[in-house]
Amino acid sequence: MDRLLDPSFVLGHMNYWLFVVLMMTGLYIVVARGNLLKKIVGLNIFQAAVFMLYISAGKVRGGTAPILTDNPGEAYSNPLPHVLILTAIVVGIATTALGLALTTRINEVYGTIEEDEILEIDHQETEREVAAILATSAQDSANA
Amino acid sequence: MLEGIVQNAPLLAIMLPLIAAPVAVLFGNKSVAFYISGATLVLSFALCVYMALLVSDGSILSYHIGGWAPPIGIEYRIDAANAMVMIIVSAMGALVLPYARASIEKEISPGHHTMFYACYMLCFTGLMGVAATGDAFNVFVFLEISSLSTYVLVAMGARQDKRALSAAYDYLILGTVGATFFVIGLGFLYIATGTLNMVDLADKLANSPDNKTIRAGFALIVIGMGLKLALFPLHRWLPGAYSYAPSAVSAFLASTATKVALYVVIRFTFSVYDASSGFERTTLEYIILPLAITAMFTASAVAIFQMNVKKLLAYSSVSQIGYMLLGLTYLNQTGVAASFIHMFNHAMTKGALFMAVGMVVWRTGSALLPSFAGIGRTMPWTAAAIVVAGLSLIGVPATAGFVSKWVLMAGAFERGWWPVSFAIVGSSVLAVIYVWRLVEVMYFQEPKATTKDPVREAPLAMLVPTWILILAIVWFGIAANAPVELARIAADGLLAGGFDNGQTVILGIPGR
Amino acid sequence: MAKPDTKDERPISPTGRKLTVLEQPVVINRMIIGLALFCALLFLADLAHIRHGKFAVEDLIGFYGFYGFAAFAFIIFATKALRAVIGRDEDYYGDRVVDAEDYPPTELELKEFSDD
Amino acid sequence: MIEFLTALLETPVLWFLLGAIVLPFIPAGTGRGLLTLVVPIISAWVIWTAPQGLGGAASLAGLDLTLMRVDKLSIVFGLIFSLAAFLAAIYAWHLRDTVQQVATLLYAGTAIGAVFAGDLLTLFIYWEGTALASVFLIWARGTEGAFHTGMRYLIIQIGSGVILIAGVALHYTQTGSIEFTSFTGEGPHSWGVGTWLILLAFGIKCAFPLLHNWLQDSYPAATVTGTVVLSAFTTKMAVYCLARGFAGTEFLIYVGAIMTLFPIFLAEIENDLRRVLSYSLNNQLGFMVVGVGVGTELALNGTAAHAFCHILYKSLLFMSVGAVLHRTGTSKASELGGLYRTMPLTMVFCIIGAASISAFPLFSGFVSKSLILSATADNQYPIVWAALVFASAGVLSHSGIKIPYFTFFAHDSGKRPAEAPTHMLIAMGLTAFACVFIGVFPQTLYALLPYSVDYVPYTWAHVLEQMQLLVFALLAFALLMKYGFFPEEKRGINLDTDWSYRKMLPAIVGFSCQVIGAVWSELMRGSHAAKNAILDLLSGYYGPQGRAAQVQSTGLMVLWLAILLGTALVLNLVILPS
Repeated sequence: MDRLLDPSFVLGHMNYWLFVVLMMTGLYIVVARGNLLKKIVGLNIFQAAVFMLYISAGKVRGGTAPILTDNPGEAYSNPLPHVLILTAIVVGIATTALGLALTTRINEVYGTIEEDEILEIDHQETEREVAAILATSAQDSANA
Repeated sequence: MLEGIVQNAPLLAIMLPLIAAPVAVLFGNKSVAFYISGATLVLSFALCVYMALLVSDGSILSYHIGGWAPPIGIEYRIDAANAMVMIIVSAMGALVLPYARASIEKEISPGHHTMFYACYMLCFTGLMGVAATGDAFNVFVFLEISSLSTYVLVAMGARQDKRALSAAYDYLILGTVGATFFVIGLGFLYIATGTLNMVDLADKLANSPDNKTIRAGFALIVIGMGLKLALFPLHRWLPGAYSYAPSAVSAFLASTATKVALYVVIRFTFSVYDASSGFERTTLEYIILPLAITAMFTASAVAIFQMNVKKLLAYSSVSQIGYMLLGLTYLNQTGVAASFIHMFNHAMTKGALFMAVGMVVWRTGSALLPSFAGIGRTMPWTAAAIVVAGLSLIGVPATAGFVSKWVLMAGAFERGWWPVSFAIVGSSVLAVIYVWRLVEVMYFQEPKATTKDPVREAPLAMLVPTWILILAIVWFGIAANAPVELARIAADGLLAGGFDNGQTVILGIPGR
Repeated sequence: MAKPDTKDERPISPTGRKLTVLEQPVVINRMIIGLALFCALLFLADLAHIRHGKFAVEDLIGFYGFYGFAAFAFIIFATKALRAVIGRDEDYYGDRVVDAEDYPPTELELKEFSDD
Repeated sequence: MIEFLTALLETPVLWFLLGAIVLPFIPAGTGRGLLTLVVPIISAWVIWTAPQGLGGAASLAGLDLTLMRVDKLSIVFGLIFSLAAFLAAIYAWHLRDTVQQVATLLYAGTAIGAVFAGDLLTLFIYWEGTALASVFLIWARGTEGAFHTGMRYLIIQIGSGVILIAGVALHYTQTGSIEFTSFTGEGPHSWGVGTWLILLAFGIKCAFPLLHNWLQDSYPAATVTGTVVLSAFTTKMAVYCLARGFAGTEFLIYVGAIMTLFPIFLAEIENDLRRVLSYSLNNQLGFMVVGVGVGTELALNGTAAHAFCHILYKSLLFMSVGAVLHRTGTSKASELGGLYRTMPLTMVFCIIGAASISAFPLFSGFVSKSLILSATADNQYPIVWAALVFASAGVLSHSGIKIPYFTFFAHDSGKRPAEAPTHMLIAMGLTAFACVFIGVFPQTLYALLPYSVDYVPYTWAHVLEQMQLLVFALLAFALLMKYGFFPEEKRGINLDTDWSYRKMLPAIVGFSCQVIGAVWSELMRGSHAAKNAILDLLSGYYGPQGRAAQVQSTGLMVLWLAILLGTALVLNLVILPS
């Protein structure tokens, strides 16, 4: 515990604190917000946190961008996380795009993008189906 | 030519559908798209069978992408475990495709058919890639390829039922959060070891002292994947997605998607980490085991009361996933083999069931229980298929389901966990009830008189793939040796610490 | 179980002598094959006419055959498990019980077979 | 007293009583044997010539008794009981035991008396009579084990009688009548406690599930001849009473279906062949109870016909196993095998009995069981029907195959017993003939049945169905046997409900009685609503609208994800030491 009070430890792990804060922010939005669009925004923040985690882990102190220079002694950051995150960003964009498209379709069909209202509509639909089945089966047994 | 194909089998099996997908879209004709995807999927299946034969003696195929040797290059690494998963995926992919062609005629608007085939192939690529790759980050990428196309496929059910849209949206949010957890776990591993190649990871983890980064990574990976495989309290996306998706999509996803996610968990637990002791073991015994058993009962109980047959089957899937996870937690050869055999058998069983139910939907327009009334008379082959697959779901002897439950029980006894066998039997009794509900409606109720056309047997294009699966269920229920053997080899390989045992055959362009 | 003496010279009845062929493995196999053929015949006989049973399942071809086969097999497998659970030694309830004691021979006419 | 005697004069029971009184004064041997043969013949003649309607009126303490109520239902049971007594007498020709012979006559007489009883008090008297007379057939074995078994048997049988008289008394106070007619009325919800008690008493003697175990406990403990006698009367008397009193009570269908099912499994693993037959008896009773529950004319005909055939073939099976016991001293499957070498005739008769109980076409079981099965199917009880067909395959497994196979074939036990004595062979031969005769000429049996019969058992479809069921099951047997899946016969017993009062009860008597009593009264208070409440509760939680199945907001699901992850992390990082 005393380590957490040590300012050099706290500041030295700045990137991780940032990651944790961003991640929790994103996750909180996904959990707490009912608006489908806001959920997607939350998801984006959440993913951005992960990107930060990777990129910052690849940073080498005093290193430059990983581009070949004439200086053989040049220190540069680890390029692999950048590449990985490039892929992850593409995935994130695709997810966002798809999520937005789905939200649009939901808005067309349901007439709302508030989750509780959509749930209520779904719920009523199921209720209607079940009630119809129960009614016919009750009728059948009455006939028999 | 042939030499080239054989040398590049692991790559071709995955990349052919990936390349074919945009090609199909470019042609823009649904028939062309169907034939292109048919050709690629069948070829992919053939390559998988070929690779399975190669690895069935315990050896390992290692394919170096672009000739770059691992750990720097990306590697596809195939042993008995992935071969089995790839066979499941490619066989189901090839079988569902002709079924889908007939099925989507009624379920998806004609303009989207080409897109359907493209998404189907992308989903297939993703699942195959996850199974084949030996690179941890690659797993994530392929997983997202399959997931993104799955969301689209599920949403295509909106023409039938608008709830497909909200189901797809839910799946998207949850799937993304799960995958992101998984990626965070990978990040921790990368920070701790500096590598992402699974063999290299396993090596470095074995030689590094226990630390909290590695532990947290494990929890993130297992729970993140737990969502994708519908681990019990994280299963809520599954019933909606499977019941409102088009029938063909339900059949394909139910038999493959969760299995592949389960494979990833098994791979990371046994190959990358060493599950035989320590915190991995504790996580399995204190978190996964109770959840698996709860799933077996709660999900079955929910299935009993469902009015929508697709939903019933979906909840049954959740409970069956409990069985697979259960085998995993035994941490012995029989248990892990049981997981694999059940994966295999349940893929056939649930695939056949969803396909048969899809045929009823095709004829009656609804998956609700009343539309099954009397189909024992009007659709005898479909009804018989449901009965046989239902028996397999229960685990009746002479069906595939019996074999896996038998091995699962044997594993429990071997582990000394005999009370678990009561859970297996008890949950099977619940399965008897929900299957019986179907049988009762199909055979002992009179067909409902409808104003529409009289209900007839489904077209052959749907019936034949279903019955191929039914025959396979019976075949593998009687001649169970082949899958059991392969599963045992896979389990041996996994329990021996993963990737490093066995003779390695290197494929691909050598050099560099 | 007492191992039978292969050189058993004790007399047996003429009818019994004729029936000993039934113990030859070849004959047993032939009987099983014959039985299987008979099953096939019965199955095919089902195709010969269209039945209208009281339940739809009865109309499935070979339903009774498969049901009989499955029921029998199920019973055997289930009982094997059942025995493991409820099987006990003969003297489980003590040695003064019918199962553990011999039948008193006074009332019986225990007799070996003889030729005359 | 005089009134009673004159009333008895009209009944066949009189002759059994006279026979039982005279018998001890005749020297053991041919004379006695003839007496035991003649009495059932006279009885059958009395029954055959008796005028239909009520007779044998007497009164006791102001209650009017009817000792002889003759109608077609009682005639068919009276005749088969007489026939069974006759065949058992031939089988027991060698017997020199006065006690057993007297007991047999009294037992058969009281059972026949119960069948013709027109009122509940008379029924009760004969009801207890069968219990008292029959227990001597168990005690006659003369071992300590048999004595204990007999005591258990007696307690339960007498207990059934006590419950019956309590029920009769309540019934009388409620209705003012002791006439023995149908109690069914408007169904179980209209019954008083008295009616329930009467049903319970019948149920005990009919070996209802969980009340059944006295049967399997006691019958294998009786003497060689005693078991043959026991198998015929008590349970069929109870079936008759159910058919008379509770025909058309729907839940009996399910009780019967369960009765056909559970003994199959227990019979299959039982080593003592006479106990196997006792379980099989229980299973056959199930078919009859189903017939009673369906309660249509066809079903009641089926019950009567099945009781008739069943007494014959079950006697035949008990006779053949008894003959083996008589010659070898054991009836345990693990000790037997290969006896066809020296007992070929017994083997043939045993196989005829096995074929009859398995209901092969041309044997008696086929023409009687099909009445019940089609009654079930006619009234659309799919589950029950499926259970009965399943049970039919099960009958083949334990009675049709296990009995003859493990006795006369299977592994040679090395035993070379002599063929059964001549009188036993005659008894078995006559019984076997009756089984085949009824199977070939069913109309002769159908003519005796309570209602007119227009049922044709030998249709192409029906024969084919039955042959398929049986022959495929035989094939399953052959294959399982060949590949070693068949459970081997080994010495040992199996637990049944008697465990509860032979092991558990002695251990926890006393204190626990109070606990059980308290719980029971609590349960009874809410029993009407309990079933529905439980179902509602379950579907409320698991149903399509229930909490376990409801679609939830993604937020909640993500929260679950986070909770699970948190648990895993806490477990791994905090709880587990590094």
